[in-house]
Amino acid sequence: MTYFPHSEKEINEMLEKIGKSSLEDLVLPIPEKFRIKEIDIENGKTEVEVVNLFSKIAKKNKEYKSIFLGAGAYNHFIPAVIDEIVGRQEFYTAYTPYQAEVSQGTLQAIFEYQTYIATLTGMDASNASLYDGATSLCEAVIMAINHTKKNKILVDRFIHPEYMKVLKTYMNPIGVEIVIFENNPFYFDIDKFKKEWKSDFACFVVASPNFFGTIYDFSEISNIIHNDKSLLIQSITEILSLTILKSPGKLGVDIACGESQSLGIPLSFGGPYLGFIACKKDLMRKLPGRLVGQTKDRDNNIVYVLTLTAREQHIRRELASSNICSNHGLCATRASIYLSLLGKTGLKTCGLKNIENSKYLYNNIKKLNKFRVIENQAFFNEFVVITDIKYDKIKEKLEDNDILSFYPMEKDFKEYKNHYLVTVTENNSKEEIENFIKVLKELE
Amino acid sequence: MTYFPHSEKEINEMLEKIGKSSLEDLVLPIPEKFRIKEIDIENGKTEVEVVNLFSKIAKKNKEYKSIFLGAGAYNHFIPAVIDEIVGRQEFYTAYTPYQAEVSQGTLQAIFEYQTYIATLTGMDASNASLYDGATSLCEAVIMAINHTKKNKILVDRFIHPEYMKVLKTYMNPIGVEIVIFENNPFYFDIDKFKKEWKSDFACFVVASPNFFGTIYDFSEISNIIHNDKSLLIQSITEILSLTILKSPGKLGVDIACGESQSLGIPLSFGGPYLGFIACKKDLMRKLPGRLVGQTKDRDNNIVYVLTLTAREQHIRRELASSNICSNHGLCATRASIYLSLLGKTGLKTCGLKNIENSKYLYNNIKKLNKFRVIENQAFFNEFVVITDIKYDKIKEKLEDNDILSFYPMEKDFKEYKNHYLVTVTENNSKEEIENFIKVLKELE
Amino acid sequence: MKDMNLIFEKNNNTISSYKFNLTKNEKEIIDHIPQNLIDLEEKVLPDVSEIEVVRHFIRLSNKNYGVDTGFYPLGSCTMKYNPKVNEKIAKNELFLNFHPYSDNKRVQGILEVMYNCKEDLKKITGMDEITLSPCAGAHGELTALFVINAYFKHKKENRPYILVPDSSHGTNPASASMAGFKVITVKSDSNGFVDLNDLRAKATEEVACFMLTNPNTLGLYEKNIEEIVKICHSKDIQLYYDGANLNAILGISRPGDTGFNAVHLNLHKSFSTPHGGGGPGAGPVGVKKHLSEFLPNENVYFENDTFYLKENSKFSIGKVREFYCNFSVVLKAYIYIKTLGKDGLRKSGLLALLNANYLATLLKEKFSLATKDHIMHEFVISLDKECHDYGITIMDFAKRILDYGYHAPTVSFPLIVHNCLMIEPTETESKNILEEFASVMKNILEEAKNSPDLLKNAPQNTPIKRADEVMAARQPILKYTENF
Amino acid sequence: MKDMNLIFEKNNNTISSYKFNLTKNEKEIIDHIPQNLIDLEEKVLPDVSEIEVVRHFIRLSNKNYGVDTGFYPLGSCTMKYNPKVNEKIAKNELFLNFHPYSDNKRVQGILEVMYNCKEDLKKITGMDEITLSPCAGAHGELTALFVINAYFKHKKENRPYILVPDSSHGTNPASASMAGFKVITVKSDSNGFVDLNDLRAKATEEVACFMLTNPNTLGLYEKNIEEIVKICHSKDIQLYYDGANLNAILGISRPGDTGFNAVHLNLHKSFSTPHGGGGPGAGPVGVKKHLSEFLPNENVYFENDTFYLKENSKFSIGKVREFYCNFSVVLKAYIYIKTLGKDGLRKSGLLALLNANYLATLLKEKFSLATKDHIMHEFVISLDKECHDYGITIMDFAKRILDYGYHAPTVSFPLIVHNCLMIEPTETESKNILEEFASVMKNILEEAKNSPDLLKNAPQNTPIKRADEVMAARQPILKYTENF
Ligand SMILES: Cc1ncc(COP(=O)(O)O)c(C=O)c1O
Ligand SMILES: Cc1ncc(COP(=O)(O)O)c(C=O)c1O
Repeated sequence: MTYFPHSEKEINEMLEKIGKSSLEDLVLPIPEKFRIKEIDIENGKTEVEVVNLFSKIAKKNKEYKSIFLGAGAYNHFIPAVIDEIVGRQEFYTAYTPYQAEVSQGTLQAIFEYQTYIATLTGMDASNASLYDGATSLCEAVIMAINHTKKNKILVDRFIHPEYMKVLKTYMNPIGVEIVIFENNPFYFDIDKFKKEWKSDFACFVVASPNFFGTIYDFSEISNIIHNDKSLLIQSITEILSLTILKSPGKLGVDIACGESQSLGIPLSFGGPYLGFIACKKDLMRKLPGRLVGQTKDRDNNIVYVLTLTAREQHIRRELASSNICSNHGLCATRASIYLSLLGKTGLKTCGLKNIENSKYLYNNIKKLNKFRVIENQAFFNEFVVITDIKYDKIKEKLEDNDILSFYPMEKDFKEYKNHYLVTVTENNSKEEIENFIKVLKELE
Repeated sequence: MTYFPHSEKEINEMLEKIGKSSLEDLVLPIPEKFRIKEIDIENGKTEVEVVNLFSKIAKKNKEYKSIFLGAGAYNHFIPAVIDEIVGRQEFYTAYTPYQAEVSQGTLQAIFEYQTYIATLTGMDASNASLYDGATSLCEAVIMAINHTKKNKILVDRFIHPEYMKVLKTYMNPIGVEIVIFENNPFYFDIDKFKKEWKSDFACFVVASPNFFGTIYDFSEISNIIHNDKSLLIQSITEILSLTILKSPGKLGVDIACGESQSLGIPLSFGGPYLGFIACKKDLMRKLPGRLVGQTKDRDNNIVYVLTLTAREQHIRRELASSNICSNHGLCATRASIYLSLLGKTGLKTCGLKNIENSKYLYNNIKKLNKFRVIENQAFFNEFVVITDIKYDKIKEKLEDNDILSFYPMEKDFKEYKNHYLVTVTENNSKEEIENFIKVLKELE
Repeated sequence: MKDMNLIFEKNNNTISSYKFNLTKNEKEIIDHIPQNLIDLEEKVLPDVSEIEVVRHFIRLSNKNYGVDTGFYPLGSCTMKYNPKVNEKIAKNELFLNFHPYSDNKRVQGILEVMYNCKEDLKKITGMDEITLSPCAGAHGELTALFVINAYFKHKKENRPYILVPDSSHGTNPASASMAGFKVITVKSDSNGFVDLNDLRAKATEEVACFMLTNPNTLGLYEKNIEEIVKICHSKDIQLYYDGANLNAILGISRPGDTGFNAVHLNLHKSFSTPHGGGGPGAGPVGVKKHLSEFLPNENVYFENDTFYLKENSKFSIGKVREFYCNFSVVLKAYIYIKTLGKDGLRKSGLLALLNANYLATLLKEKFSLATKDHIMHEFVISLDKECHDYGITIMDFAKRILDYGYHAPTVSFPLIVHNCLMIEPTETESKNILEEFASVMKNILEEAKNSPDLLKNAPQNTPIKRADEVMAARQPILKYTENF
Repeated sequence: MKDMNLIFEKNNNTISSYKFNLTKNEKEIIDHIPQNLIDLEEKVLPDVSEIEVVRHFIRLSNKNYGVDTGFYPLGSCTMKYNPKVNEKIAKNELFLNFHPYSDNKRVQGILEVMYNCKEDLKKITGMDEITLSPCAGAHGELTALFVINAYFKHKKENRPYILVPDSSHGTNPASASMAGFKVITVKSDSNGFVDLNDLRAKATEEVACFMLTNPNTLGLYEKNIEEIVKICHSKDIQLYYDGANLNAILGISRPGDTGFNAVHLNLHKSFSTPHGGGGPGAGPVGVKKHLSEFLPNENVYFENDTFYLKENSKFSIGKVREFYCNFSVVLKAYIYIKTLGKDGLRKSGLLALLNANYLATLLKEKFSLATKDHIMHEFVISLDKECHDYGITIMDFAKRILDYGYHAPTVSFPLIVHNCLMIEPTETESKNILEEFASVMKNILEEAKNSPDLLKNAPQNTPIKRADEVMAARQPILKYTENF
């Protein structure tokens, strides 16, 4: 199957008009030796053949009945409205809104997205989206480096391990030194921080909730950092936690960044997701990527445009604040719809439901013989479980019961043997949770 | 979950404005004794609860891997474009296009549908749709009765048995006598017809392909019927057969009616489907239901409107050509998209593919020991298989292999013991067909 | 006339035309069919690429107006919001891909939905048994009248007549004659209620059924309903409830308790399933015990843990359609019932009443309502005087409403009120929208007085200008033909 | 400024606000979290019913223009048709609902798609290994430059510079500096090709990479490509292929055969995945053998009948994103490859060339092309003279195009051509549309001469009038605040 509107007749008429005798004449600018007759792949298929092929492939995937794992990618409920709206061809078949007069749909949706992100993070400005939580952290750090002109950074050890890997990839070529802050995964070690913080750090990067699910109390540190004209960056993997928790803004954070896949974006085996980044006013012009701003049209109506483009690559080129061009716009639109639909009440009850469900599991695991939890860990929807049962045994048991859970912390944090991450969201039914407990009991 | 935009505050303001102290005051016109405090059903659910409930219910349904059965409801391939288009809210959330100026989308799509149906059936006019194939047959017969003022009809025995049942339901109260023509299921018995036809029949109803899948040659009979100023009605369960077969129009048929579920409408356990009806010019004003016609607007542009409404119930009331009001408009729109997308080439190759696939199975079943087919049965995509193997045994074997097929003709046609209907469409892959043959072999 | 926007004009024999791969050649494939029955001659069909088909229909959709576009106060049609979760669930292939002849064991989920929906509808209407078969309201009426016909035949009573109010919907009398009855019209009194004396006079033992819409098409709840019931039942006249207006009493009152013997529902109205620009809908019929054995053959039952369809009674009228029901419509309605639940449904009834009364109150300031009494979920305004005074037609007025971005109310129905608009806001519209609509209506009234041409030339802001319906009917063009 | 159309202005605390049912009370639920870390204070969030949210976004969509709306000749962006079957398959929950940490055995279908897509892309580009990780073209550039950086580090060579043509896209230099390189710009000659002498002068052993777009942003295939390759390779300068213009040579020529060492693809351009109003896309990177061990960690492999992701090499640059790839985008691109197949892809390349050349030929009659030579899949026209003569800006001209129902071409890129429009029709547009567009362009040229105000006041037929971008930048308003 192909998608060419041309008839043979039209093709010939067109060739004649441009004075070519065949389609092959059009490739003459390419040196003959660099041309190929055909690609060594299969022939095309009809639609019915394609559909059958891919439904066969799809069936090779075996869904979990229950997902009790987040660790940066969260199994949240996605309201039906979202797919209906982003399924509108005017949204998904458009390009980046360069022509504002025929792109108000995308532009206003993104402006509303920016407002939501700024609101949730307590920041003055959000950009129009980035690729994912890991790259948004890199962009945030680069902002800090450019802003402070320092090229050493202090990073909490318990940020998302994948984010840490990406950060290293980005920092290494530009010669930025990453110093790791050996924090305690279950509480913020303020004294230790005071000892280790140095004025030549461009910024301190902290994740809260961190990878262990712990909500850190780091309210004291912003002053220390700001005294050195350095910046405090908070990385967030679970943006829904901000429906309940004090916003980065109120904690003295200068740049909040992270992953907002939780806002109506499917798990989709890891992508596309939605990186967000938001900052205080004075950093606004250092933000990477697109920004949508409010203005007026010639009828004096309020309208929206891409703005502050002078920061961007297509004008600043090598001096741009970032190289990003296409971002994850449709994901941002999804988030915009999600947040509009849930609104005040929906978001608050969603946040509370996440806590209620995870706490219910937490309290029940506590009661099990072979399992332990961290006494009074402050968490949103994920927490750490400790057990001596062999990982292989747990894994097998869970797989047999079609449950995904128990992320082994040892994988990224050597000394945390027997520590596992468990997540519960509003999308896990009571029934599922009870069953999970039952299954764990059987492991005793 | 509910869908009320009101806030409590607004409700009170509204009550105040209309001078009522509470919502309950609004029900005062209803005698107290006829009021209830509540319905005895469950409480409402949140969206996530609803989605979980219905995915659980859905999982109680067990799909067949292969469907080799049509018998009035056909398993055809549905191109992705269709759902994408009818998913457009402007189409599916609109009412019947009473206000032409804001309904050109529906109106033109239906006008195109009418054109397609008229083209495929070789008729002068099609209506905007009816409920299904069975009711469209009833409407056709009523047309014939009103047109000829005769109230006896001759009906071929081998029309779809469900259509026959519905026809009886409709004819009984209006005292129309149904005479059955004992035809041969595998060829049209023209001599017998000549004997049994009487001038006081309002019409003769024939199905081709008939319920046994046989394509009848009844080209001779229209003259006989027309000599008596009576009408020839062809009922069609598989409209895709018209991509290959001579159209009713060319066979002298006066009214073609039937089911067009095959045109991009899902099986959906029997409904909603799409009844079509088309006729020759002189019968046009007797057509039941909506008709879309071409006209001009005040800018002299060609536009579309509901027309000849004087025939309809809301004006003619008890004298209307039919009582139909809402029809199956969105199904007609689906058909319109299906036919536009497949077009000339797609429809022709689709028709041929149906024959190729079914013939492939026919020829292979022929080779099996315990199975027989009817030598040179002329069929489109379904044919009759004969075997002495007990039905229960066949049924069990097929169910075990997730195959739906072998409709027992005995069910509706007593003397046709051991006769079974088998269908193959373009949607059955080679692989499926081979597997089906393998399974049947195992029955030998 | 040649409309270059028709898909047929786009035909260009694209090299990307849709295809199915054949392994054999044409001749061979069809060699088992007699030549004289085959016709492969080219028909008037397009042959265009997918992108052009998609753009074509998207362009069409942009000329359409739906509930999701805006306010749609089409009286008697209950154009409420169509919840998206219903659409999503109904697209699940585990509901969509089943052949009607599938084995019982494989469709337990589908049958469960049908059965539970049936049971909930019984409780909502107060009827003893329900069939989900009818495809629409009119089909429901016809089915019910078949049933009533069979009932009296069974009782060896000859009752050739059906009573319908003069305010009734056209489908009522039309269904009556399709069911073989003769129609007698019952007058409405000056207030729009059934004229009791006229009813008494006409309610004889020869009458099989009285078809009532309550609230009636004027939006009034029949204040003499008790008396009406008494009159009919005293003559064993079956009282029929046209459920088009059920939305007004959802969760508040049940036809079954009121004395109705049969009822049809419009799931595509009261139960939020989309109307699709003209269906498909569903018109389930509910009846009291004495009529139940006459219901269409094949209904859904539940016994020892399994759901199944079975042909139920030897007295049945038989089938009224090919397969049991419009399942995906029934499914959506059932999802709606489960979503709103008892409280939600009742609230929807009450807010439907609130919205109608609020809008009526706002409009009363300038418009004359067709009725004096307390209206329910919809109401009718008469513009008879204005039409005469300002030399406009009711259509002019309606078309002008389109210019302001709303769909027009129902025009010239019920027939007993001249030059009327029938307005039904439904419960899913906001106070703001009702207020905006009211002020637009008042604007238009001013325009009618001061610059009637604005109405006569309306609409101007719509995808097309006023369509000429007379021309369309004079010599109808019902299909495209290559050479006009 | 207060925009009443913003969702935030609709906030009315509806009684139907979205909810999740809680069993415990708030205090109890959060009692394990220190008070000072909690903030339940009301934020600027709406609280409106579903119907209002739906209508809000549908209204927004109606102010948007997409490929499905019409012609979208945005140069360098390859706005081809997005096949619907891709969208449908990608919605399958068996592709959509998998957590990135799912067990290998459960995602064999997903991994198969990734692996086979990777293998096909190798064959299409002629590269030895590919990573699907990058999220977009720019991300691909950055990834490739990280790889090249690691390659030379590994070889202990210090190469701080990157060469980019002055006609290159802004992401090229921007990516270069993000990767820690300094940028040196290579001039284009008067015909728009790379100036060989300038290249020779700048191609030193200190240069790590030359980033080339070929066909370049003027739509020209670098006629000295062989010489360019020779120059670079003689100094072991890695030759980079910016794949934004791959559509021009799909199935016709392979960067790998031509001598490119690294390449990125834009699946959201050449491979038909929707651009979504700004992504998400995918920018896979392909490299030759000597670079492959430096590719991002984690790639998809196939061994003894199983597909799996694994961290591949100790020399790897590490990860460039959180999880492996934008799977649903990769899936759609792979469906596209399977659908068109070898012939279809080649044909798409040829027809992309045909459409561009046809349109260029039609426009040449009135417009001056920026280039003399044989163009490929897109071309640039210069309106510098017209802008001066008629006192209009290139923006005026572009905005006027919108009035005729088309999207505008790319404006003022590449930077080396003043007041230019960059036009890329793609292969999925019809002869008719190209002709209509050409005549519209000629019209506008006439208008520019005779009534330039039509251009200066354009657009008039769009959802909004000309937007004031200067005002927006002067003191930026990037979010809604309750009290302006
Ligand atoms: C009062 C009344 N009765 C019956 C009907 C017929 O319903 P349907 O269109 O579903 O056949 C309608 C529809 O408008 C109606 O308003
Ligand atoms: C030539 C060229 N290179 C690179 C890019 C960047 O691609 P992306 O927007 O996917 O990051 C573009 C996009 O417009 C481009 O045109």
